[in-house]
Amino acid sequence: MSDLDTFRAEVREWMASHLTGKFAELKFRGGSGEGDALPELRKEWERELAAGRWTCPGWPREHGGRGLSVAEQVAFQEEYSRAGGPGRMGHIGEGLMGPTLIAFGTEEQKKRFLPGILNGTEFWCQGYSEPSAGSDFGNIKTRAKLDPVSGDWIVSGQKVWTSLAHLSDWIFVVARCEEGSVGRNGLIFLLMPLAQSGVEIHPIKQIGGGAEFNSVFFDDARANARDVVGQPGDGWKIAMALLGFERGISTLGQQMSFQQELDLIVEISKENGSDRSPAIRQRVAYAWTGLRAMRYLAMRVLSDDQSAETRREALTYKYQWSNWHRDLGRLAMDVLKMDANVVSHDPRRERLQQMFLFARADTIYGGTNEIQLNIIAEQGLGMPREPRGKL
Amino acid sequence: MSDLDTFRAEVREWMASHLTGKFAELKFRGGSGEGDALPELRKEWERELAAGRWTCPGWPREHGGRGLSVAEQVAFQEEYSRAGGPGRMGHIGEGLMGPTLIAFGTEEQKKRFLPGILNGTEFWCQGYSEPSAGSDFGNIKTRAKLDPVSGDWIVSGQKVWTSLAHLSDWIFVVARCEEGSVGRNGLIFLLMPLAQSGVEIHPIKQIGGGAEFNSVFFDDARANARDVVGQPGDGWKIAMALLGFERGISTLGQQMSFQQELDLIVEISKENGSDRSPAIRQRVAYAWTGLRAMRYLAMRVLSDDQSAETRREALTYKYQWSNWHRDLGRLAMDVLKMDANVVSHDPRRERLQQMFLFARADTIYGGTNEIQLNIIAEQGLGMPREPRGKL
Amino acid sequence: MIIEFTPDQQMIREEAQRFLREQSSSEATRRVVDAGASHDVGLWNSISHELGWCAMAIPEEFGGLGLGATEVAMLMELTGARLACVPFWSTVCLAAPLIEAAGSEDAKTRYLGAIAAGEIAATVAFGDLSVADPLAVTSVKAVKSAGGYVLTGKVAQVIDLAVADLVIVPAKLDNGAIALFTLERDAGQVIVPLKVLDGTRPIASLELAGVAVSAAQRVDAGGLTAAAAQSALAFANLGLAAEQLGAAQGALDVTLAYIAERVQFGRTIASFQAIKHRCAELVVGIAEARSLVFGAAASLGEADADESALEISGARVLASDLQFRAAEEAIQLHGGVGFTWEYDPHLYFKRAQASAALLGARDAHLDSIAASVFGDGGQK
Amino acid sequence: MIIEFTPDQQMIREEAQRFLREQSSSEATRRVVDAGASHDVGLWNSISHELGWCAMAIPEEFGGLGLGATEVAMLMELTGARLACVPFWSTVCLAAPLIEAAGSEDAKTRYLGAIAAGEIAATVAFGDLSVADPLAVTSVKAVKSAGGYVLTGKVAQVIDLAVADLVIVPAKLDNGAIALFTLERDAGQVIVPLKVLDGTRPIASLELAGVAVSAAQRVDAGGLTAAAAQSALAFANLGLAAEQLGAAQGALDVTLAYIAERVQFGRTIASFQAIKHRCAELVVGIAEARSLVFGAAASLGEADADESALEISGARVLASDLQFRAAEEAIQLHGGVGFTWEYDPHLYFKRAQASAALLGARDAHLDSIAASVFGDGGQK
Repeated sequence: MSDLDTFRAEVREWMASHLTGKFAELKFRGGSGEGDALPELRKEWERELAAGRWTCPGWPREHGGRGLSVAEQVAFQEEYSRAGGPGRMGHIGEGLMGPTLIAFGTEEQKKRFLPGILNGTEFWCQGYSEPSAGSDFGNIKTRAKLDPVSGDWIVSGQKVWTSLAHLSDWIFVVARCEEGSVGRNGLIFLLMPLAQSGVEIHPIKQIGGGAEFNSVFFDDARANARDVVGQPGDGWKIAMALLGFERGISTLGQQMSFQQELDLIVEISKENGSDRSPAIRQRVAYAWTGLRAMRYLAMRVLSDDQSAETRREALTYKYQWSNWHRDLGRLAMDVLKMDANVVSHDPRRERLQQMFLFARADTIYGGTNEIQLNIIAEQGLGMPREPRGKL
Repeated sequence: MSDLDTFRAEVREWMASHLTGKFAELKFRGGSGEGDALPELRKEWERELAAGRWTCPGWPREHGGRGLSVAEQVAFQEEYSRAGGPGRMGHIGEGLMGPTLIAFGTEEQKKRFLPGILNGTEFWCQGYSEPSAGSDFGNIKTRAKLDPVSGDWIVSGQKVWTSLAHLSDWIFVVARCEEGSVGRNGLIFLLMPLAQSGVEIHPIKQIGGGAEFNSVFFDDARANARDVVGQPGDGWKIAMALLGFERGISTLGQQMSFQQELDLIVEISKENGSDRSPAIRQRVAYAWTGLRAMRYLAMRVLSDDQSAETRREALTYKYQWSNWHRDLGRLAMDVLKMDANVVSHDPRRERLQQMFLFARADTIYGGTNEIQLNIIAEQGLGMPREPRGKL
Repeated sequence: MIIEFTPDQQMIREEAQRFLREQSSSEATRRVVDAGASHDVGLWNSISHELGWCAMAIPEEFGGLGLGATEVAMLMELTGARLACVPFWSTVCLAAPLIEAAGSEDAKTRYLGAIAAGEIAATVAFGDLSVADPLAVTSVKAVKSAGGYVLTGKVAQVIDLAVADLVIVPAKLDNGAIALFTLERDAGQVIVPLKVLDGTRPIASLELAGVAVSAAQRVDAGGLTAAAAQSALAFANLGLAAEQLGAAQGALDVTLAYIAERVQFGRTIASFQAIKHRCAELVVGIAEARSLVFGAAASLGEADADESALEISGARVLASDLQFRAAEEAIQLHGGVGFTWEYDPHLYFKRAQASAALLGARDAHLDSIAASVFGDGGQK
Repeated sequence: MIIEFTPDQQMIREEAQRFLREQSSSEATRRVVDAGASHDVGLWNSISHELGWCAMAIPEEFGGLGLGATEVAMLMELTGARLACVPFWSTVCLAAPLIEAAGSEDAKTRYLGAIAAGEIAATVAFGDLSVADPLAVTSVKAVKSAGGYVLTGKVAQVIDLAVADLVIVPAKLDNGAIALFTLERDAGQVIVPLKVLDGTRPIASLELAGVAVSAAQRVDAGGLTAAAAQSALAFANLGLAAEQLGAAQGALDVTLAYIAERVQFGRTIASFQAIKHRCAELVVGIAEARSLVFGAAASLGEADADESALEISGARVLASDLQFRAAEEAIQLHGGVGFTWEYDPHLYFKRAQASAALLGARDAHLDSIAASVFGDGGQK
């Protein structure tokens, strides 16, 4: 047995012995469309993971991680998903905030914030999008004014599509700190506690009835002077670096969950006779093919292959998985036929219905299909850029 | 039996008794991809039609036509196609040039040109497109200079995609007659004989091996002073009116020919077992559905229905039929399987192969798919116009 | 045949459009959806009582206006565009045509009269809503008794059941034939409203645990014939296709309005060519579907019944594809707000999925067409 | 498993790319097509003799380089991109793997050695090129005779037959088993080159009117096993998928070059967003297909053979769809010149249609995958 197989066995064993008892209820929960499900129990699960040192396993050892290799991280994600590990409440802290602080934070910031992430006791959310900006990320209107007395920053404005803000403790915010600056200039990257007057959180009810996303309103809210990451004006640089930290290792765990959804579809189709439809069979086979292709694309991207093809094709990954998932949702409903429309307590059907609905968000958040295609054409193929308008 | 049924019977009878003997060879020929097939015999067939007064049946009686109603013209087209009537060499003269002259020509022009069209003795082609203009019709570079002595116009430039120029006698040309004018202004509409020094015709070999299209080069070629339609400067207006004359009556004949192609596909699939493929069956059914929808759309457009919906949806007709036909070509090849690739003397297979290849031109000439979608979005939905560049 | 609306039809259409624009707003639909209500009571009253839409296609001898499929398709298209929460389709396109095709003279006089007068909403308890021939699939059994029959069985999903004053129940007799029975409210049936994703069209289950009905409640004229079933289903599918077409147009209209205003990168979203082309492609799909729906409506009753059934199957295929595509584009082109509860796209989207599966999904309809085009009665 | 090319593989790839860019031009392809020739003689000489590409995947014991599927897929991709007119696929992906999988030791030594040395071009006379399991379909019969066998039958289409120095003929024995026979040039077979739409890949028919062959010409080691057939077909399909992927990339490259220069409405065509998005969607398709082709290549021989066969079927589906789409977009985006003989799109387009039907069209490969995913061995 290779080292990796041993490691996999260890993860499997840990999951089998811990995702049980009161945590058994969490199996396969908290995924697409129900990121806000069972929040208290899932936070407890984060602490359970922490106790086993399974939070942040890819972080360097000196910062409290296990320093796992890429292959080990992939194996962990896969085994976690295979065992039905629930959607991770700590994902933003572990995958985005932590690595950003490790790269750009002060020693004091690391000391203050990393433990809460590692221990599963402090949860983070992301304050990037704004109502008028949409895909136009440079168009940020939230303002941060320096309080000359305290050195603190006073923040006013609105962030939107803030995932799980209502269940989080801290938010990182990109705001405009230089009066009159435009686009990518004059931005600041701030860490702010959510529990303060001046911050209001309004959940946004979404297509499937859940409310994973929020609008967050800042009205003279305060960020402590020591909670600036980098220098004022560095906001764009830090924000972009943060997005780059998610190197796609979690995508293989995501694919495992896609595989489970596809398996469910096959299972149900065999029960209700949809497997006799040649068109359904071909669509299932096509979905299988697409998933396998994504698996190998992810493996190419995770390698160190710096060929022009791999760099270009890496740009297509978001578009691929989100559209694949969207189509899978429709396939699931077509397999369910009229049952697709009826809410029942069959957890398999519920999972597929939520997936069907929420997959509609997949092709929008984190860069819409249209933005993805622009990026592929412009950065991947060097085609002319879309001109900015003057409205 | 209604009058229309009587009329249909008359056409059927005439076709059955005339598309025979030496003309039998023409059945179902001269269609997609072989507009240049058997030209001499097809010209003779035009004279045969003329002798039966079946050229230009929709023209007013005072100009030599039969003054048929729309419903009768439709019936004629359908019966003509059903009988296997060959592609019409006289189409441009009958459908475009004649009606334009009737509307805008001088009495002298009508007297000189209409008889040749009616009798099937003079054939016309269309000089609109230019190599650098493509879809950008306003960007015409062919120049017409007034010869102050004779009053004639001296024409230089190049037209391209001129269908059947090498088999025609006359060409109508849109040229720039005002030095320095741009876009739609300063154009002239000229009638020019092709048999003159100063005109060179180069056939363009196309995807299926035929050469229906030509490049026509003008090098100080001459248009007689009396052969201007409208006034110098009216070129755009006349050219657009001409395009509008093709009211779509011929589309129902075209649909009959589409139906024959679909029938052939069904016939062959039953012979070679493709009819056992569920996917092929569904594609055939889908093609049947699309054709039926086009049939009713054409009937809506041919009616006097001036509702906003019908006017908007009329804009989609070209896009619909050309893409439907393109897809039919692929279906035909998929039904033929490996035989699709091999040239044989089976006329059914040959017809489908030529159709498959030439249908690729359908979505390009007469306004590309991309131009059609722009028109639908801009004129049909009132969406913003594409900005012109400055290259 | 030239397809155009007569001046009378145009007038009906314009007035219906004006009425619905005022009375069947997005807010009205949301009130019904958010409350989990069975229908919009005020809107249904206006439609059935005041405007007399239910009388449109019912023969004059039974108190109707004696107009045809074209008028009904027009109204279905317009109610579809507004996602109007009314039992119009079930009453006018399911129940009435079934009674007209298969009912006894008594039944026609009684029920078609009541429908034409706007007095009742009605529906049909098909054995399986998801198949193309739902009248052939029934698990309800009717056993002859002294005074009539006893009905036993369960029907998983019946459209508009909770609001219907009358439900027609196809049931299997001892000899295997299908008979039609009517149940008015509280006649012993058990109705359980179901929680559905598409809240704009309510569904309930029907349970008949040995419900005794009188002989008069059997309304078919000597058993349901194949021709009668085909005729009723043609109307049901035509109405549904028209409604789906309308919902597609409605989703596109909502989207066009949004993207004409929403600015990104200093331009309206509507100014991006890729977006323009996608909207134009929806117009192409609408043109196809509308032509086939109204072409089939104009031919219905004139052309051969089998030919009409194929055209209507084709219309369902085009309309189902189109409705889903228009709804998914509505979500996508709305961007971030597209998947929120607050904006309308999700209503169109859920309706699209639910409608596509009704009375045969696209593949089933394509199979019927293929069986006819290949002349082999179905795949070998 | 991490998928990336080793430095050696990258070097092979770059050198092959450079070589083909110089030697396998559009003009070179057109010369073969316009002349109706069987192949590009000079190019094939370079590839087989000088560059030793045919030796790539042949085991070292038979004179090859002992490299694997990845190297062959790389070369297939690149020859596909240039529409190189050489019998490379037939020799390296049809004939060699079949001999390697099913041949006797003698046959391997003799024929694999000759292929590795670049001495011969070879092909296989499959009974039906359009099915997914062409080794199971054979109408050629082999009857035992005094000195060996007599072969009788007709094969409608054999790829690269006219140029091949060696053709492997699967034939049915009296007992129903399939045996493999080799025929060198002028061994009594009748070869008729066919006129094909896709002039970049020649096809001929093969007629065997009682051709006597020696026992030594039977090259299988005791009958063709299912495992051997699967192994040979996996290689054939993988190579074809790689070639199709390459042709798609080639069509896109040609198109990008054209639209970057062509001006309409005062802008390059490449500046229109709808065009950009369509090109980007081709990149998405290329990314999918390339990942699956090279992922399957990397797994081949390591993963379970059935699993590999499914991946390769999937690669054929993606590559066939992609190749057609890229070719039709090439025509469309070239506008008026797109359907002329003078520009390259039609060459890519005809190749796409011809390749899609080879060794099983998309639906057949999807059916195989479905049979496995549903675990029911095919549709009930």
